[in-house]
Amino acid sequence: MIDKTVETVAGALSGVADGATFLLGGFGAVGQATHLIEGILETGIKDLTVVANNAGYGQVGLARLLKEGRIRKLICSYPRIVGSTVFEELYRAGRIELELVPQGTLAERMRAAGAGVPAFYTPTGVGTRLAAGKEVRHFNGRDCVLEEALSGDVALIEAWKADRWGNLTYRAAGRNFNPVCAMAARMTIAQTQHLEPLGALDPETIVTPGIFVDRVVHIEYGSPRL
Amino acid sequence: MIDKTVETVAGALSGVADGATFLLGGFGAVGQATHLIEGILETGIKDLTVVANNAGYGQVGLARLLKEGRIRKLICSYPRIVGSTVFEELYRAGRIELELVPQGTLAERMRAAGAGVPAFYTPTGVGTRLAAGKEVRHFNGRDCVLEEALSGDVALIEAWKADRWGNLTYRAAGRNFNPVCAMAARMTIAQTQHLEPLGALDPETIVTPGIFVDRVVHIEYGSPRL
Amino acid sequence: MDTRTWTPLSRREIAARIASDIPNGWYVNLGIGVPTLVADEVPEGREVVFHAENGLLGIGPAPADADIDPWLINAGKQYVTLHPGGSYFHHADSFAMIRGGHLDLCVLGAYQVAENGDIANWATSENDTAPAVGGAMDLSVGTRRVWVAMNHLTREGEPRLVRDCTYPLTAQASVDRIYTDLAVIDVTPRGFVVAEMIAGMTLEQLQALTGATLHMPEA
Amino acid sequence: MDTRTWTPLSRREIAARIASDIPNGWYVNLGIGVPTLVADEVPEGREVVFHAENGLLGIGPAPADADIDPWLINAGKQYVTLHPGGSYFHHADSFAMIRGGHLDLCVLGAYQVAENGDIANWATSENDTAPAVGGAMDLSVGTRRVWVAMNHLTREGEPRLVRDCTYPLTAQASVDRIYTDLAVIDVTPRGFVVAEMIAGMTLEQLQALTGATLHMPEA
Repeated sequence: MIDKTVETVAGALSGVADGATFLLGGFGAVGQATHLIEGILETGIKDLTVVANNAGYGQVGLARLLKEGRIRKLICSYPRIVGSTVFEELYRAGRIELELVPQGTLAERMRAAGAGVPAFYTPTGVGTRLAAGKEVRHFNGRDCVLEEALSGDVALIEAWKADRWGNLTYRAAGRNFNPVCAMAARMTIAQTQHLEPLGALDPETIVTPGIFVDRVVHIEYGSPRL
Repeated sequence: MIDKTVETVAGALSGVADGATFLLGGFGAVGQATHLIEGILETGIKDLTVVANNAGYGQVGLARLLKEGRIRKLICSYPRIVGSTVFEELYRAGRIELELVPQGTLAERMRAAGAGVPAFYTPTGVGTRLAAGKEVRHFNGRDCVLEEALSGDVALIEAWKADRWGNLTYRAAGRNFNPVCAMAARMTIAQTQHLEPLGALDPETIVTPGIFVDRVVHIEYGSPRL
Repeated sequence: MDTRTWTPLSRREIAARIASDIPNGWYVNLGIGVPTLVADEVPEGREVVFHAENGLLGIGPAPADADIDPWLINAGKQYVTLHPGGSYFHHADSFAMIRGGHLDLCVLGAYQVAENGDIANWATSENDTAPAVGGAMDLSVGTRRVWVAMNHLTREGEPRLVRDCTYPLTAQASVDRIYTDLAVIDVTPRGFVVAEMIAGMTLEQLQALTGATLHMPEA
Repeated sequence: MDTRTWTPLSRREIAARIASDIPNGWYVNLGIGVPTLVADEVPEGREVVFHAENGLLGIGPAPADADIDPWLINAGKQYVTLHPGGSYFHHADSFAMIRGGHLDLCVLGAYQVAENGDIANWATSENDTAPAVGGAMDLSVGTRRVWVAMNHLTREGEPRLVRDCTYPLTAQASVDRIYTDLAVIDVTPRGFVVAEMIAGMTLEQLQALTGATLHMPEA
């Protein structure tokens, strides 16, 4: 029998290690696996690389990890935190590395990693400082830059419903980067608002099939705060 | 008001032209838009390039187009027809061009076209005759070939449910190439078993959002035959 | 004493001017600021489908406080509603729509637009501390048309329509049309072409407020 | 009179031998022919999730005639059922699973396997009329493990385990293990290593039926 559920956040995070690359779902406060992200604090691991669209929100989750100095490098499209200046302070002090990536390129690089595509060309960023040093090539009358796949050791994602096979659905804008991160990590861990019996999720409406998910922890995490 | 529905197959196909590239959804008999494909016969157009996983099935749809000599080139992963030898005869006689593409590369090339990615690298096919003449490049210790996006003038797809905005769902294995073709064509035409009022399709379960669909024709096409 | 013979458009008037040019049935992404206001100004009887980078199509009006769904936000992180016929999808699919040319239009704010269509709208210097780009670069290269909504001048009175952008570029040669508080200007192979000026404005006056040559439409 | 001291495994016995090596929880794609039979031989108590290229995970047993869903076929175009917990997805996502290394295993038939793991399983000559490849190349390079199920010899008595494939390649150096009617053979950096032979078979006899050197496991 396949049972990917684990009882606790600590159990869900067992085995994570210093220096790991984490892919975090979420867009602003919505769809961010805050309980799992805060669980990283308890593990004590450090020197982390974090891939996330934003640098967190408020004083929770990623913002706390930043504040506690656990993160060596952030790969991000919009490193702003509503209600916190912790990232700016670290960045100005030279205490964190930033790789700024256009939002669509960030999503596509993770999707490529998940799809076994090591690199692709995109018109996004051509002629801008974010493409500095990147290979440029002409396709159909248009310059494009070469972008490489972006994979992670661990993805931390938030689902709305899940089952013991790790099948997931999301809620509204909570979907965002979560299905993409799930594909791109060697280990994908989901916190889910609802845990359903196997077969309760309609096979037509499963967004992330369980093949992309390794561990599921049931947390009634409530509503996102904006 | 947006209303993408058209009353007839002829109306759905209006404007298609000689020399066009058609992307056909379907895998075997399931999910193939047979009524639309047969509608091409009535339009009289010829010199077509067709992208499809199979060369049709039985004596209908693509098999009929082949038989009537309308197709100049087939881009395909598995050009076999159960119950027909028409493709083999044309191919042996040198009367049709074949570009054989691995199934995953075929899907990914169309997805790339739909996603604005002009080209990507893949390990599939390296060292085989299907990669002959293609650029090979090393990523992470592995040789990969460069594959270009594959777009079409018209996609003909089959949906299970649709609404007037062109939102689509599919049924079971009828999904297959249909959502991918929908993304990759300049004009996407869907035949749908059921037409629903706007808002009747759950936004969480729409597989192809209407942005990828131009015309919808309601045809109670029944069940696929194997 | 203000000797100006014109009254600049308000933010809402710019938004309404833009909305009047959006035909029924277009798929449109709106940036933050004035562009966001465009959604409320769509003329009666037209259906325009609004897209957000974070995986929404068919965005409806802002909800009343009592009707807020905390999971339903747009890319500007504002609460929104979903129109019947709307749909949800993930970020890779959302940017496939953008980069793949499926959106008819994006309306963006900008710091500067150059006469060849270059746009600068994400960073104000090469040394920005903690720069943030979001989806601006993808939108600028990907959608079928790029319209810019901005004031004609900076707060300091400098022209935002320029020969060459001095701020870091978002994308090269991508803007099709500019809606300012003073004019509507097309970006063409000839450069900036004045499509429309507000009442009381002359070409000479507008030229004096613009950092590159303004052309009149060919007859 | 047949002087052979062994009885080759039947197709079903090969399938059962393979199934016995698949642990609980693996995601597995099965090719047509003998590999398809593996699904019916999974030992009691193990959950194995079967994948089909045409967008299914969690394939269950074949349906009774009365229970056929005409929309529910596998990649071999046979009617199937879906296990509770199964899901549907489109072809690009399906091959993302394959090429992205998310499947633990594929089991394929083959014409030839070389001692370096090269596999030939899609065309029997360089000049095949109307060649067809399907998903074989994607599966061979993409899944974490590739196991081949085939008879040890061709109908004409030629070895299928060879030094170099003479048929057109499906993929280079991708096979991990071969299950034949006579033996189980690992493909290792040393070449072919015999993991198991059927009762009554000696290494000398097996070597005589094999086109490349057979090694014994290191102690």
